[in-house]
Amino acid sequence: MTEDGIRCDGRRLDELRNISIKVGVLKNADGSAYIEFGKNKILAGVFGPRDVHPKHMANPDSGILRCRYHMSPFSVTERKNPAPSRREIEISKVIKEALQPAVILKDYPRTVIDVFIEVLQADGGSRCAALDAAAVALADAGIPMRDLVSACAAGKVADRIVLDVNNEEDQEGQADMPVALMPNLGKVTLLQLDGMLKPEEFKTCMQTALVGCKRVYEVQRKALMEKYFQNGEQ
Amino acid sequence: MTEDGIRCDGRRLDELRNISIKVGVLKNADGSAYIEFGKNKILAGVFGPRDVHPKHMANPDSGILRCRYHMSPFSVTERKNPAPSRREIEISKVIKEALQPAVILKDYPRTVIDVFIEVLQADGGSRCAALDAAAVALADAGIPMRDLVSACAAGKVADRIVLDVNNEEDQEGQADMPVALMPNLGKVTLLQLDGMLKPEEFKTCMQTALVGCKRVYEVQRKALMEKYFQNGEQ
Amino acid sequence: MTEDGIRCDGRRLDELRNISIKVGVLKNADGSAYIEFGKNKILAGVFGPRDVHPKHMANPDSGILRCRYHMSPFSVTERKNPAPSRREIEISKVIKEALQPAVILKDYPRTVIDVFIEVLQADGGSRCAALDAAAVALADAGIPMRDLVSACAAGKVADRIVLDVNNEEDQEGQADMPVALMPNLGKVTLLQLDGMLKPEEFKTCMQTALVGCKRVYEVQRKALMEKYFQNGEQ
Amino acid sequence: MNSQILDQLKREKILDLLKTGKRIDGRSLDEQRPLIIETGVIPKANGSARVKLGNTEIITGVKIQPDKPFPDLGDKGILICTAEILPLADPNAEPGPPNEEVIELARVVDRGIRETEMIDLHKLVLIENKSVIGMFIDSSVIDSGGNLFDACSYASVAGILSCTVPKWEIKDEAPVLVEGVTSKPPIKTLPVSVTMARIGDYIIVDPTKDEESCMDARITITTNSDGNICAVQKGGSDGFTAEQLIQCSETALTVGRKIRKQFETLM
Amino acid sequence: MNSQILDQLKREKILDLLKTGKRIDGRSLDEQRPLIIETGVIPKANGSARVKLGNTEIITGVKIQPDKPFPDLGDKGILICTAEILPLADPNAEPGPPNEEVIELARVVDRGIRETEMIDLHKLVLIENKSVIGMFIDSSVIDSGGNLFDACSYASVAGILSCTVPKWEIKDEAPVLVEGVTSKPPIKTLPVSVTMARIGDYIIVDPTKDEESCMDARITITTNSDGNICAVQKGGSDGFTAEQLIQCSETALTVGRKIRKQFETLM
Amino acid sequence: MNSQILDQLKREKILDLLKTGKRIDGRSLDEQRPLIIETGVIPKANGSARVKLGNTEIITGVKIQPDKPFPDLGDKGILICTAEILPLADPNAEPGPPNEEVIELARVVDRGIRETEMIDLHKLVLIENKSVIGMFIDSSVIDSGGNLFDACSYASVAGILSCTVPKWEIKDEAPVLVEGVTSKPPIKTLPVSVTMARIGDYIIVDPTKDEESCMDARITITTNSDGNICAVQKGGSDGFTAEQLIQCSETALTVGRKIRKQFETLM
Repeated sequence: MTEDGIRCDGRRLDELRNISIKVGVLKNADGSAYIEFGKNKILAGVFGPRDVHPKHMANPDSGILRCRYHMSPFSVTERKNPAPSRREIEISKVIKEALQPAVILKDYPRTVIDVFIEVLQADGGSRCAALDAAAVALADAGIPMRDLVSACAAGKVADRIVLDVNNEEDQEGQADMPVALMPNLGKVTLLQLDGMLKPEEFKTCMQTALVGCKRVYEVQRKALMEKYFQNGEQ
Repeated sequence: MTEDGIRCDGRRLDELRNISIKVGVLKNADGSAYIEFGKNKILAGVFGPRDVHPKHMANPDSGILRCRYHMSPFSVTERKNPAPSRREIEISKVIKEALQPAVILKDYPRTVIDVFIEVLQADGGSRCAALDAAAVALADAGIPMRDLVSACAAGKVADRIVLDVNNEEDQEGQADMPVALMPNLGKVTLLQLDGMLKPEEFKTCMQTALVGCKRVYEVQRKALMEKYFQNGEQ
Repeated sequence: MTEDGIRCDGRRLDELRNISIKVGVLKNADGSAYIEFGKNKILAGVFGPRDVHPKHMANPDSGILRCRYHMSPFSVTERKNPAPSRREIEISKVIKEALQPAVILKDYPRTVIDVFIEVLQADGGSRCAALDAAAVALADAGIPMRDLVSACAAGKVADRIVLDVNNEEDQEGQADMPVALMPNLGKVTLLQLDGMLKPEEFKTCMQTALVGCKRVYEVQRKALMEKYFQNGEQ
Repeated sequence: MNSQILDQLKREKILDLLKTGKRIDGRSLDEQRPLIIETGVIPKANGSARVKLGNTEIITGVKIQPDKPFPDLGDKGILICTAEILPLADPNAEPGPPNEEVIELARVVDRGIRETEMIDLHKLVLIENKSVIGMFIDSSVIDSGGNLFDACSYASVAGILSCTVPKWEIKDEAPVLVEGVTSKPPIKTLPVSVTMARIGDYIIVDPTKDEESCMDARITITTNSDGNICAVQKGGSDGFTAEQLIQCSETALTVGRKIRKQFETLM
Repeated sequence: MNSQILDQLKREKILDLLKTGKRIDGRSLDEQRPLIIETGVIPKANGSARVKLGNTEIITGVKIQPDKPFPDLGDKGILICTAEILPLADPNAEPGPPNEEVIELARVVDRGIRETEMIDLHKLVLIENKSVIGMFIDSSVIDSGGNLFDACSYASVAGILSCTVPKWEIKDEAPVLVEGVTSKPPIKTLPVSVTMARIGDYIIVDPTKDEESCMDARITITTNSDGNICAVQKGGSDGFTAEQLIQCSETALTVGRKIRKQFETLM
Repeated sequence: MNSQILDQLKREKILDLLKTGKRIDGRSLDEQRPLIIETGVIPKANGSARVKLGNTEIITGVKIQPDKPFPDLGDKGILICTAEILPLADPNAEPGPPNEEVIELARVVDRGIRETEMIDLHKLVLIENKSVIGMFIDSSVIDSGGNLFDACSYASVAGILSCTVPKWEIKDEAPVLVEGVTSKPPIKTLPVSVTMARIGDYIIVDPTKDEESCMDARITITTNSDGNICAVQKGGSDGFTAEQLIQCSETALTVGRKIRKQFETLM
């Protein structure tokens, strides 16, 4: 990083990588989205509400949400074994719990909404990008939602708090903090941290991430509008 | 191969290896057969029609057919891991689909017919030999059938089309084509090819294999007659 | 071993290692026990009678008993993979069959009683110690029983029959014979042998083990009384 | 609605149309759906392709890395094609270990590329018997719209054609990457897989998902640039006559030539 | 018909007969079913046997190949016995990973052969701590008619006895096969497994499937040529008295001697 | 009784109490349950601890053994924390491979110890890139009474603190144990995990099982001896406001200091 805070990929400290989201990219899924977030390339597809198999997993009082975050074998530098790793299982769980507050499940007892995420190419912040695509795919599937969910990481690199850590920064960074926000309800639904932050830095880092989440929200909103409203405006 | 077409095991181009089939060799299975086809030694056992477990696999409109092709650890040169390989799973599927057209499943809704095949010693053409035994075992189990299924491979070795490729020929052969036929209905129910054939050779090879299937059919028929009609004739 | 039969840990030929049993050590389990038997440290927890999952395993005429014997990764010298080994699966089965004669299952159709055993530290004779704890845990769970089950091994070390073989003796011993007894009904419900015994030695070894079982029974009985009768006496 | 009844009605409708020489989507019987191939879609992979065949869509990535040769095959590099139906591609696909259908799909794709000898594996050897180059061609079905066999095969071939192969040198018996030097993969021929379905007495090329749901039998035939037939896989729960199969082999060659031209533009 | 009621009726009938000293198939209580042993049935294996014990039938193949020794056991070759109940052998057997019954079967067969020290494993070492000979004795139950323990054990022993052991020489620290030179395996003793069931107060040798379905408890005792008792496994959901167990050990020795004679004809 | 209705009633009761600043077990909102730590409970392990946090009880064992380093991490020893909920610990726990909850538990415990850099892994290297010391810290939940995250973390830290590390020397490139020489592990800092639950508008520290069954969301924050925040994991099916999270980070530091003092007595 340069002294005036220009990062290895040319961004300023508080600058997001390029993000583009396409809605409704899959024909079989009930809803879908494709996101490019920096070098991340991620697909999300949603099915449901539909019957639960195996049946004993169904909840008679509410729908359930399931989530699978999966990386393609070719998505990372060394070919990845296609069987889900423990890391992928954990990320699937935190993504599910980040989406769940936004999804109105009570109206669909005994059903399941399945969110399937495929990371085609991974870069830093893939779980946030995955969440962003998944939230849009849920909306595209017509699932009733209280809010969108918008996610973005912040971190500490070369002793500075930066927004949206990329892969190279993550490798030698001092902290990485993925955050997800329901932007209208103001609730943080995912928060993780790996690294080392002073209490003040913790606050700054989270605030930085939340600013990022709100910017991501605008991209998500625009993508949905582009699909659902011909001229891109309501 | 010699110039006048005598093969490494002394056979002519259009000659089958020795085949012997015994019907009803197992006491627990509803039907069974044991085949020796060259050096192949293969058992087939059939159970059913019987209840399906797990129940959700049952078809309310028809019986289903399941098939497992499995090789004993000692059946090949290097000891084989007893867990089913991807190759065994694929062969199980093509054998099932080769037998299915011959089996009248409509009369047995919600039931399953299980065909279990064990390759005790493997030689070239084990999937064909397995099919031959399985078809006889189905008949022995009293399952209503439209026809038998008779299988035999042909291939290309030293630039010539030969019937019934053995192990040594397969190793250095140019093509191997397993074929299964419903001999009375004239339908080919299995066809695979590994290798390289000119379009004309493809036709010749298939015709050669079909001739072999019809000869195998005679052996199957005789074996069933020997069991079911005392003097070997109807 | 010395010539007058003093063993590597100072015991006489017919002497048990120290045994202590605590009843009701777990809060979630319906019944539980903790045993220290020599250097063995083993927990047993019992749940049930309770509903069976998956349901098709339920027996409409009787309850069923299930048992899992499992070793912690840190319980042995080399760290053990936490997935159950074939040895653990076999021991689970023989322990289940050793407990089953003592448990009155007929009164609880369609239910299961689950016995979970965790070997925290393993020494010679861990399956016997596990059984001893499990029987006490079943009693603590209020399961109706015909009798307790008390287990102890005997073996052959340096050409002598000894009671309660420890780890070092087992390593270089000539035979190890774990035995379980229903002490009041006089039935042997577990008997295994690894080693080499003359017919006479076989008898002596079994009788020695049975004497050990009866002594173990006293320890089990005392532990249950300490929990259920304030002053340690009925 | 009972899906079996639905399939029956669909079959009647499809058969009625076939009698008039037409298909539900307006194609002729031996016509493939439009094939769109885009390469280089996964820059972090050594090669990649995104293929659309009608409503079916595949992404394939190729990873190239040094490996140990298989025993007794020490003079050949390693080539492994896999295929996976992602759960987002199909309402009936389930996450978890591959079922028999997916295993067949992967093995048929692999066989087509292997048996045509598309890649000269002898050129992927670093030290005989000790160190070779491995190519892993992983295909993910992201939208399942029928005829996954051909779509995955085309994506795999396109992915391979798009590859840049890194260079490794041997130092102290171990392969060391030479930065900045790459080459094209050693291509010998272009395999083309053509899948046909039989519905009643009609053979149709490149079946859609609807056509597959009511077909009687299926056949996949892979040919190479020299017009040889190199791999065949019959599937489905009924059979073919010998004449139909010979007809299929001819169709596979004819249709294959068109696809091969499309591949050639990628080279 | 409810199988529990059926088993109950079967038990009553069997017990009634046992009171008169008879069994359903006419045998006396301590009589085994006829044992038929055929060896060399799988020529591609290094040893093999097909064993019929009444209605139970087993095929065992032995594969012998160089291997690395287990850590801390560098002065011994490797011996592994497995057993599998093929799904064609029994209407209740299921394909898939072995359940606890099959694991017990395999481990009891293995233990009988291991604890009697049938094979001198020290003679299977090529280079101490580095390279040894491994013997894999795989038994497949092809017809399940009761007493799989003894039948698999007999088939394993017969398979071993029928072995020709290839010769390997060490070149550059690696084993190289010496063509055309073989030897017999280093046999020290002949293990004989004898399984008995208790039904009520009666102990019967070599139970059939029907007898097993209503037995109270089971015991398998393996003895060696010197008349030692080397391996025991009690099974079943009830117990034995100490007297019954001593009676069983004597029966195992007596019955074992007959079987051992049959083995000796194979040497 | 329907467990969902039960949880609803429980939640109402707990919320009513929280409005008056109290908890069901009489604790204040930021008060942990008593923590009892006993070390050396598994003498055969290199380190061990038994931890009770209220009704939750954990046993952790540490095994230390030579290992190969991870590729690209040749200058560091290996540290792996696992966690398992034993089936005897909870009526709902099932034997078998770990589910997503258990995987999260293990990974969060591991991350807390790893990211605080509790152990100086550079000091666990025997030969760079070839041979290092591996520490396996395996935690078993033996009684599940809520807040397994903190309880497993405390047991893991205590287990590590109790370790005696054997000494290995390198001979012929292989590590050889030096009998009788041990050292303490190279500890740099003391990680403390503090888990909080949100129920309605209330944040409570160290939730019990009952409190967890009706909480809205959960957060686990691990701090180190220097007062840094090193690992965070939010869980549960609802969220937090940013203010609540900052409040949580402060609570984690305050509560953490008390626990850290308890750890210091173990050193």
